[in-house]
Amino acid sequence: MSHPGSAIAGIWKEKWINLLSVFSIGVGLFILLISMLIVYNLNFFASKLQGRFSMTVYLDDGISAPDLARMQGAIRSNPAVGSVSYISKAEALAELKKSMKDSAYLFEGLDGNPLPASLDIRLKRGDATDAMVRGLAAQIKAMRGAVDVEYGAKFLDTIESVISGARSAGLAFLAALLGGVLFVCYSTVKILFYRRRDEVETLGLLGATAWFIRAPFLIEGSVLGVAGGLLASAAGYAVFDVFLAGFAGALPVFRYMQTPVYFLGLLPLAGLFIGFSGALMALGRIKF
Amino acid sequence: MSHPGSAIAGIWKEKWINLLSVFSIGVGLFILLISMLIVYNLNFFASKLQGRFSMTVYLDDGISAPDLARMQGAIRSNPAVGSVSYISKAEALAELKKSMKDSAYLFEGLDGNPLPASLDIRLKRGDATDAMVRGLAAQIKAMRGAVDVEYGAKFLDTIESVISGARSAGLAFLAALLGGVLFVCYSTVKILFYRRRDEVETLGLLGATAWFIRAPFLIEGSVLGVAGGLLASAAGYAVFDVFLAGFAGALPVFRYMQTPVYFLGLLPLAGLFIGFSGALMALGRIKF
Amino acid sequence: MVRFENVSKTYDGQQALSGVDFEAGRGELLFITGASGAGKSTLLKLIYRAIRPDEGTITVNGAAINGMGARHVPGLRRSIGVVFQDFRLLSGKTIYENVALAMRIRGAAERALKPQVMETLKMVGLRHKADCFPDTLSGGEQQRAVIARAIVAEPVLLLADEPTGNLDPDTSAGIMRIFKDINARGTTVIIATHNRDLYTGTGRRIMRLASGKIERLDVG
Amino acid sequence: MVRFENVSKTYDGQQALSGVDFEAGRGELLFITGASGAGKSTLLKLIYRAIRPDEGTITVNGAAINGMGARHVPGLRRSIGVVFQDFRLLSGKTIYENVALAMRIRGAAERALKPQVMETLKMVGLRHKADCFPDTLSGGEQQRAVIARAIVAEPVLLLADEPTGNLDPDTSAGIMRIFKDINARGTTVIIATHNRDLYTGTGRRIMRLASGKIERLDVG
Ligand SMILES: Nc1ncnc2c1ncn2[C@@H]1O[C@H](COP(=O)(O)OP(=O)(O)OP(=O)(O)O)[C@@H](O)[C@H]1O
Ligand SMILES: Nc1ncnc2c1ncn2[C@@H]1O[C@H](COP(=O)(O)OP(=O)(O)OP(=O)(O)O)[C@@H](O)[C@H]1O
Ligand SMILES: [Mg+2]
Ligand SMILES: [Mg+2]
Repeated sequence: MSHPGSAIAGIWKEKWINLLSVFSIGVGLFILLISMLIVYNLNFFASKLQGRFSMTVYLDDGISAPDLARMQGAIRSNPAVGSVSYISKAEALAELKKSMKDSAYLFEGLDGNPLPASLDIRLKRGDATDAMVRGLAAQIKAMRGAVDVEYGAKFLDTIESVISGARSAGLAFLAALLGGVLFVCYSTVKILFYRRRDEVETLGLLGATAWFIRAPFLIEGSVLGVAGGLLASAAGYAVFDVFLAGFAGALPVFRYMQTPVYFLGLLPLAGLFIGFSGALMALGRIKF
Repeated sequence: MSHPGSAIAGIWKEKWINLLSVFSIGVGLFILLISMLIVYNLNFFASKLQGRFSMTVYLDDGISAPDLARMQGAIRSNPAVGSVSYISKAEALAELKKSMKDSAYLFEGLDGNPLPASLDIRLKRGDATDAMVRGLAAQIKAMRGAVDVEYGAKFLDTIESVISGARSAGLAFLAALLGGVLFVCYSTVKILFYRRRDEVETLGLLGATAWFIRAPFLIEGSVLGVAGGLLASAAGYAVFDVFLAGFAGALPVFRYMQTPVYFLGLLPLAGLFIGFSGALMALGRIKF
Repeated sequence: MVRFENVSKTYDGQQALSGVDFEAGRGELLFITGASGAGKSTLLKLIYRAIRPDEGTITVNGAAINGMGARHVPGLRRSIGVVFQDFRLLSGKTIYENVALAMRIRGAAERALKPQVMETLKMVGLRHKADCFPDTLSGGEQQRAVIARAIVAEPVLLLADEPTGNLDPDTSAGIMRIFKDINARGTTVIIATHNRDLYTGTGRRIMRLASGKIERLDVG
Repeated sequence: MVRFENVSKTYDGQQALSGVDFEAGRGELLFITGASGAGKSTLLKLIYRAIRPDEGTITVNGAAINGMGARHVPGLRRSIGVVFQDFRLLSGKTIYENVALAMRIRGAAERALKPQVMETLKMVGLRHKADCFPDTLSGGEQQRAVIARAIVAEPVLLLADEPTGNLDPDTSAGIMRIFKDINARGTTVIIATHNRDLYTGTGRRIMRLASGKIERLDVG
């Protein structure tokens, strides 16, 4: 085995070009980190919004207890439904008065309670498709005792669908980005080693075995990859710690931002993987 | 000037490694394209939401016409306000009945109109900060004839702030990504040309001037860059045309997706810029 | 040690060797000469299997190397020391490291290696250049470094391709003395050269190539 | 044509030339010889300003090149043809392109260039290798390609560093004849070599270097 010191010496002899590839790998991994952070947070927000979207069934004043129970059972058994709660006429009026706050006195002249009782249905955000919601609404409307079914304002639907779409798009983008960054890193190592194919050939002519030839390149690739990963980690730490902490007050969204620090620990590992396997692939099969 | 044919011949002689750098540049530009697309759409959605957020001022039944005019004037002059419209008591009741749709008959027994008249204020989404909105509310509340001021539900505020934050973060990310991709492309060209510094030195020793030496490298860099740009365009076209068209039905968000095709035309230009200036920087100052 | 039977080699369209038959016995010191482009380097490259013949059989140290599997090629090459015409020094390593490499490849222990490397560098007059990189050496110094790398591990077969092309007559004579010493200790030596001073008066066989064929066998 | 006054050159710690004084007149054919590492290549490199002296003055074609601005260096080099000891052929270009390059650099028109390049390749016996890449040529063929590149543009000064190190005696003699022809047509020629055959019996001056100093001036 060629001694590892010579791999380090080789790196040092060509330090500028090696530094450049370290930076290149570092930038790739940093972009990946930031993208992961964005997608992670998108998922986090999306899960926070879970169950926020509701459907309301207005009930006939004269609905019978069995009809009500049957209706509640039918709704609960629907897979798109998260929870169902009963709002009485009195509760509805109290709610309306509360929502009008100081203007509640306006209702004082009111003769009786004109508001209907209702069932408040929380939908499972992820699972409830448009078609399912419409189907459920039609099903309930056909039941005895239901006066009207009202569901999600168009606007909320849009926001919800945008966020859910952005989440899928984000994941797809992340997958593509991962592939892209891996490719670019591989290609950096490949181009870096390409000019040393003479060295590979010479080592072969001197009688070195394939693994003897590969060893210093694998060490070099690994060192470059880990260095790139550490660079990305350092940049990531700076963003997490300095930037996010400093700017959290200025931009409201950063207050809600989740920063999983273990991502940082993964980067040097990813760098090692990229550097090692990149070097292995860059060398390819060694011909004799 | 060295003849351009020799630059092409040089590219061909080392076609595999050159192809790799073309792919590398192409992948970088493609990532940039997709990111631009995402941020562009984020902006598009954000602008669609513009003016969606409102503030309602409930008015005293006995408000005088001058008081009302003064109040409207004060509101209009606030920079956070987009538009103001007056909703009379009758309109408010009609609105309430309409929102209850089939249940409107419930209001038939109603004696008189308990609802107040109001001013409906649309806020400028981008410009209205939390503090400004609170300040405006306090200011209006202090005026004669205002009974109550109600503004944006906390939930909507959160969504809005998330989207607006995501938009700024997206732009920041795009700027960082642009820098990163430019760096990685430059570094690819630099590493690619590094192994040819012997050639640069030899040309210098043969008496070539700096620009004579640079010319073939600049041509080569430009060809590689444009090829990378075209590759990214082709991939982008495939995504726009095939992927988005095919999947638009499956994922609701894609129905709203904007696909500005002129982005595609910009990529080869960006590639040209990257290749040319990357080559120029990669060569650096030529010493004699 | 080395036997060629009807060996031919064509590089896409360019005939470099045709129907070459010869044998270099164990312990022999053989010279190959001939005009520029006659096929001397091609013949040597065939022996260490840098290239393969189109036709014919090549036997090295008792083994037919035509059909030799890739697995056995490193072993073959480790039994041979080569002075390449184009040097092939590794530019990223010092002269010491370049020479030591030949021993590391042969599995020499780090401790055993240093005295032997320094001794060999002294023999070729490069002890003071041990820590220099190849691109800071003169042409003749580089050539001597290549010679040191070829002989340091005491191969059973030494192939030297134009080993004195960049050396002055005195230094050339010194190198030739080294080759003779090595040969005297049992190593088979084949030297491709155009330098008449190397072989005149040695009493050794000289194989003269012309356009890829053996034109003549002389004795120097 | 070339004048050195008290020129010294040290490569970080390694003295390569010290206090060298000499003059090569216009139209002269001068040989430089000396042991490996004596400083021959260093001396030639100083003339085409690949390196700069630590001390002393160098005058080439009437111009002091010590303080010469970078702007003027390409012009100086275009007036000189160099046979580099380490060849420096561009591996990505064919032999034809490598030789043509020397004329393109000098601004020759594409049409005027082809006959002259082919004529020069013929002179060095490489016409049939015009479309080959350098790495498919034998050592001597590569060396002749470098010679062709150095002489094709008819420089006023020709510097040849070990131009026959890879050539057989007959081919060497042919190359030497070419150099003499060029010299006869007015070009100053300086040849660094260890090949006694080149200068013995020429009646030209031979400058012998030893450890960076001029040891002796002989006549061949
Ligand atoms: N890789 C190659 N591809 C094509 N032709 C080649 C290749 N290598 C050598 N040749 C040709 O084969 C012939 C013999 O080459 P070789 O290198 O064996 O000559 P040589 O006797 O060593 O010459 P020299 O003394 O100049 O080194 C030459 O004409 C050369 O151009
Ligand atoms: N770039 C350099 N850095 C350090 N030392 C150098 C460098 N170039 C040459 N030298 C040293 O300077 C001395 C003279 O070198 P030079 O190349 O001039 O010798 P030379 O006479 O051409 O020898 P040869 O006949 O072997 O080519 C040598 O000892 C060499 O090691
Ligand atoms: Mg040869
Ligand atoms: Mg020299």
